[in-house]
Amino acid sequence: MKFFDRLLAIDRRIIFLFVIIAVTLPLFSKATLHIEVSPMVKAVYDAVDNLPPGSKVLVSFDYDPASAPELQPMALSFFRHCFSKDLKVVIIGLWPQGPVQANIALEDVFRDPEIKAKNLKYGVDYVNLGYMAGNEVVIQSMGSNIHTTFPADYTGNRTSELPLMKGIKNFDNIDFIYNLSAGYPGTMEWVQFAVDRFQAKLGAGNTAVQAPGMYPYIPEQLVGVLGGMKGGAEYEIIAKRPARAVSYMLSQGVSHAVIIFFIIIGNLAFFVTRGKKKTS
Amino acid sequence: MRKTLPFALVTGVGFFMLVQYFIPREEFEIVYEWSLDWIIVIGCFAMLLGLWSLTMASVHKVQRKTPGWGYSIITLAGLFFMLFVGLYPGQASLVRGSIFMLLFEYIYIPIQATMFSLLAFYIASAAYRAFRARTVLATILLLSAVIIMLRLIPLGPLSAINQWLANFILTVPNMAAKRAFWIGVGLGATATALKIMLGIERTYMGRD
Amino acid sequence: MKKIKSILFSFFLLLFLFNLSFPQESSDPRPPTEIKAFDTPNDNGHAITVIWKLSADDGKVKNNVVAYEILRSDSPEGEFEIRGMVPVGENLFEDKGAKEKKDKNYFPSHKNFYYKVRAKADKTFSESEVSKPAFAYGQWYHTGKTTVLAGVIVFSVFALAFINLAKKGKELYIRPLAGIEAVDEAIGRATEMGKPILYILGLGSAEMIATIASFTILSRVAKKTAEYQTPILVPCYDAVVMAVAQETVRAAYLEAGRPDFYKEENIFFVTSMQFAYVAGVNGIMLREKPATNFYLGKFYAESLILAETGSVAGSIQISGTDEIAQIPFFIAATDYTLIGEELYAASAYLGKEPVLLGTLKAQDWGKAVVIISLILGALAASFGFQFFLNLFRVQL
Amino acid sequence: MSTSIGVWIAAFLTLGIMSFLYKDNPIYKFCEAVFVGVSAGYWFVVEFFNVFLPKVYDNVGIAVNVLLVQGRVDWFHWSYLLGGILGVLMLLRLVPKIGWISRWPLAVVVGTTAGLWLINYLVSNAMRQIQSTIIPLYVAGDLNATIGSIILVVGTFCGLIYFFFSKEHKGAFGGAAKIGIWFIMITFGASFGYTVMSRMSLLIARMDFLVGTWLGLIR
Repeated sequence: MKFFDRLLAIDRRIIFLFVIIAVTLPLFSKATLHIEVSPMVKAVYDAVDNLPPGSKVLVSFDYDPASAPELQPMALSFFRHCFSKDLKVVIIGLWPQGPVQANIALEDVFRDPEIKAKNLKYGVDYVNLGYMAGNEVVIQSMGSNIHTTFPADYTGNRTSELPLMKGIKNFDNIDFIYNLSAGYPGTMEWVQFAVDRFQAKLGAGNTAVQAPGMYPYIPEQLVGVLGGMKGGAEYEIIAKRPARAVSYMLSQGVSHAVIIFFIIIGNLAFFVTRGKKKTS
Repeated sequence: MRKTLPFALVTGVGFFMLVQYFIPREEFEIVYEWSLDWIIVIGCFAMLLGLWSLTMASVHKVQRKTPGWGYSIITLAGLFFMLFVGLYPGQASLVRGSIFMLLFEYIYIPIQATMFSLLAFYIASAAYRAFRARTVLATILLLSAVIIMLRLIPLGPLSAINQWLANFILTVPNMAAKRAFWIGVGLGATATALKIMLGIERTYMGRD
Repeated sequence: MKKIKSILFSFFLLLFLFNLSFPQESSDPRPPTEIKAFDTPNDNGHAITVIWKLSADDGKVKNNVVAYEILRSDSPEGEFEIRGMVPVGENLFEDKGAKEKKDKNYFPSHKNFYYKVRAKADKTFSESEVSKPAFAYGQWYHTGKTTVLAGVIVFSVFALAFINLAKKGKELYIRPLAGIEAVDEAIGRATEMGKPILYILGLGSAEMIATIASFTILSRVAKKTAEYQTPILVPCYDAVVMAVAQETVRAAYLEAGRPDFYKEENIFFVTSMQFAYVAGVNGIMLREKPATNFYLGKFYAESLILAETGSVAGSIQISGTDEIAQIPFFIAATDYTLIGEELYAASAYLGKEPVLLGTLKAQDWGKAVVIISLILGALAASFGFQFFLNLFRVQL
Repeated sequence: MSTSIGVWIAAFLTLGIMSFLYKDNPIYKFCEAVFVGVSAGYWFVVEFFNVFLPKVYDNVGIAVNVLLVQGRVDWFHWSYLLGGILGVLMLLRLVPKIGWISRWPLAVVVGTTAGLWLINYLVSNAMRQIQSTIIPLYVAGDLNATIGSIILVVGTFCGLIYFFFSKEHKGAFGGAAKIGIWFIMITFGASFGYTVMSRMSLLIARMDFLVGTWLGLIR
C-alpha cells in the first residue's frame, strides 16, 4: 500500500488548498447551517430583551481590528437589538481601537431602514465616550463616577453636557453592561471590578480562544457569554435577524469538517502503514 | 558601580514593591503609582532602542549589499514615511481619516489580518500531521480536540450528545487542569521572583 | 335592610376618605437610626464609612423608602451636603474621595466630619440624628491581606531553608524530565550533523519571568555548544533582550574556556513586530536548516508558525512556555514541550546548582501545602464549614 | 469590483502575504518589508502620542512652569524627569564603553516587576485558584453537579501531583500523575479545537474581503 505511505508524507500545500476551498466556496452559497442556540447565549439575549424601554446599557469595546471578524458581528446584532427595543446605549473602550470599531458598527446598524426610521440622536439615544488608558483602574473609577473617568466623549464634547449622561453617574444607573473582549483588559476585569465590587449586571462576547475561560463565572457573576463566531451566529438566530455571523457559519462548518476529515485520513494511513510494518 | 549597584537596586525596589502591597498608606501609594509610570516611560525609550537596532540592521544590509538588501530599503522607506506622516507637527495623527490612520487602515491592518489568517492553514496542517493516535496521551488530545470541533458540524441526533460532551469537557476537566497549571505557574513564578529579589537569579543582567 | 346598606356605605366612605388622607398625613418614612461614622479600615486615609440601622419603613410596614441619602458636614450644626445615595435595604456607605488636594473630589485626612442619613420616600424624607464625629487616616497594615503575608513568609522560609540545606551538600532528588534530557542529545545531534542550533527567547521583554527563565537555560545550552564547538544562533525580538542574550552567551563561552569561539553577530535583533519577526526567523530556518530549535520563553500566536516551519525543515524541536493557550500547538508540532512550571524548573535541572535546586524544592513544598488545603477545604466545604474558604479570600 | 484605491492596495497586500503559502517569493518579501517598516513606524508614533507626551513631556512641562512662574520646586512633577533620565540611560546600551550604565534602568524595571509579580502570581494564580477549587463535593439532590465537582477537585489534585518534581512518577503517586496529565491533555485538545474556530474566522473574513469587497462576486 504505497498510497498510504504517500498520504502520510502529503505536501502541506494540498491541505492548504483544501482549506481555502472549504472556506471560500460556501461564501457563494445562500444555504445556512442549522445552528443550535446554547443556554449561555440565550441568557444574554433574554437579559437584554427583558429590559424595559429607556433602560441604559453600557457597551465596552475591548478589542482591535485583529479580532473584528469574531466580535464585530456580535456588536452589530447587539446594537440592533438595543435600538429596536429603545434602549439607551453608552459606549466606551478599554482598548485604543475599540471606540473606532464601535463607530464602524454604528454606521452599519444605521443603514438598516428599521433602525433608521427611529431617527436616533447622538447624545440622547447613544453616546461614545471613547478610549481611556488604565485598564481595570478605569472600571474601578467608573464605579464611583463616570463623568470624572471620561471628562469628554469621543469627539471632545463635555460628558456632563450630553443629555443621556445627565442621568448616569456610575454603575448604579446602568441597567446592563455588555463587554466585547479579545483579551486583557476584558471580561475577566469587568467581572472582578464592575460585578464583584459594584454589583453590576454583565453579559459578554468573547473570542473563541477566550470564551471557555469565562465559564466558571456563569451564572452568578456573568449572565452568559457569546463564544467566537458561533456565539455571534446564535445571537443572530434568536434575534431572528440572521446576518454576517450566520452566513459565515457554513464556511466554519465545512472547514472544520475538512480538518476532521484530514485527521481521520491521517490516522487511517498511520494505522495501515504501521500494521504493515509489524507484519513485515 | 557596575555590578553591586544594579543588584542593590533590584533588591531595594523589589522589596519596596512587595512591602507596599501590605501598606495602604498614601505615601506608599504615590511612590507605587510613580514607579508604574516610570516603567512605562522606560519601556517607551526602549522602543527607541528597537527602532535604532532595526534601522541599523537595515542600513548594514544595504551597505554590505547582502542578498535581499533591496527589501531593507523598502523597510526603511516605510518606516520613515510613517514617522514623517505621524509626527509632522500641527495635526492630529491618531484621528480616523488622517493620512497616518489611512495608511494604518489600508496597509497595516490588511497585512496583519492576513498574517493572522495564515494560522488557519497552519493549524490544519499541524492537526493532520500531529493528531495521530500513537499513544494514550496523543489519543486523548486528539479526541478532545475533535469533540470540540464537531460542535460546528450538524450531526443530527448525535449533536445533542456531542454538545453535552463538549460542555462537560470545557466546564469540568478543562477547569481542573487549568487550575493545576495556574497554581504550578503561580508558585514557579513566585519562586523566580524571589530568586531575582534575593540576587540568586542573575543571568538576566549579563556577566562581565 | 336599607339601614344596613347605608351603614355599610358610610363605613366604606369613611374608610375611603381615611385611606386617602392616610398616605399624606404620615407619608414621611421613619428615619434611619443608630448612625455611626468611622474611618474606613485598610485604606490610604481618604474615606469614612457610615453605617446605620434601616428605617422601620424599609421593605415593611409602610414600605415607602426608595433610597438613602448620606449627608456630611464639618460641624454638627453646619450645612450638610449630599455625599451619595444607596438603594433601599443597604445600611452601609463609603464616603470616599481623592487624595490629591487639587482634585474636585478631595477628601481631607485627619479632619472631623459629621454625618446624617436621610430615608427618602417618593416626595418626602426624614433624617437621622447627626453621628459622632469621625476622621479619616491611613493605615500601616492591611489586615485583609494577612493570608498573603503568611503565604509569602511560609514560601520564603521554605526557599531559604532548602537553599541552605542544598548548600550544605545534601543531595536533593529531582525526577527526570524528558524535555531536559533531550537537550544534551539535541546538542550532540547538531554537532554530528555539523549544523547550528537555533535558540528563540520568545516575544517577552527582559523582565518577564518566562524570559528570565529562558536566559538561564540559554546560558547552560551555550556553555555546552561552546564545549562541542557548535554554532548557536539567537535571533531576538526585543533590543534589551538581545543585549542581555549577548552578554549571557559571551559569559557562557568564557566559562567553557572558549571565548575565542564566541561570535557576537550570531545573537542579533530581528524586529519587534510579531509576524515580521516570524517571517525573519522562518527565513533562517529554511536557509540554515538548524539541527535543533529551542523555543523557550513567552510565545503567542506565532508559536504554531515557528514550530510548523521548523518541523518542515526537519529540525529536532524543544519548546516550553507558560502561555497556556500556546502549549497545545507546541505539543502538536514539536518533539518535547516543557509545560508551564517545567519551564521555570528547567534552569535548576540543567545547572544542578544548590540554590536553584533549593527553590525548586520550596515550590514542591508549596504545592504540598496547596494540595493539603485543597483536600481539607473541599471536605470542610462539603460539611458546611466555610472556615477554609475564608482563609483564602483575599481583599484587594 | 471595488473602485476604491485603498481596497485595491489592501487586496494586493492580502494576496501578496497569502502567496507565502505556496512558497517564499519576491512579492511576499516586498509585502513583509513594507509591513516591518510601517508597523515599526506606527507603534512608535502611537507610543509617542499616548505615552511620551502625556507622561513625560506634559508633567515635566508643568514642573518647569511652576518653577518659572511660582519659583517653587514641584517634586511630584519633576519626578517624571527621573523616569525619562532612566529611559535615556537605557539607550546607552548603544555606546559600547559605557553600555553597563544601562543596567541601572534594567535593574529598576526587573526589580519593580519582580516585586509586583511575586504578589500577583501568588495571589491571583495560586490563592484565587485554591479559593475557587474549595467547593462542596456533595451537592444535595443534583447528581450531575456532585459528579462534576468531585471530578473537578480530583483533576486539580492529580494535575498538581503531575507538576511535582521531587518524587519519581511511580506506584500510586505515578498513577495520580498519569491521571493529571490526562486532564491536562484534555484541556490542550479542547483549547486546540476552540482555536480552530478563531483562526478560521480570520481567514473567512479575509476571503470575504477578497471575493466580496474587492471583486464584488457575492450578493
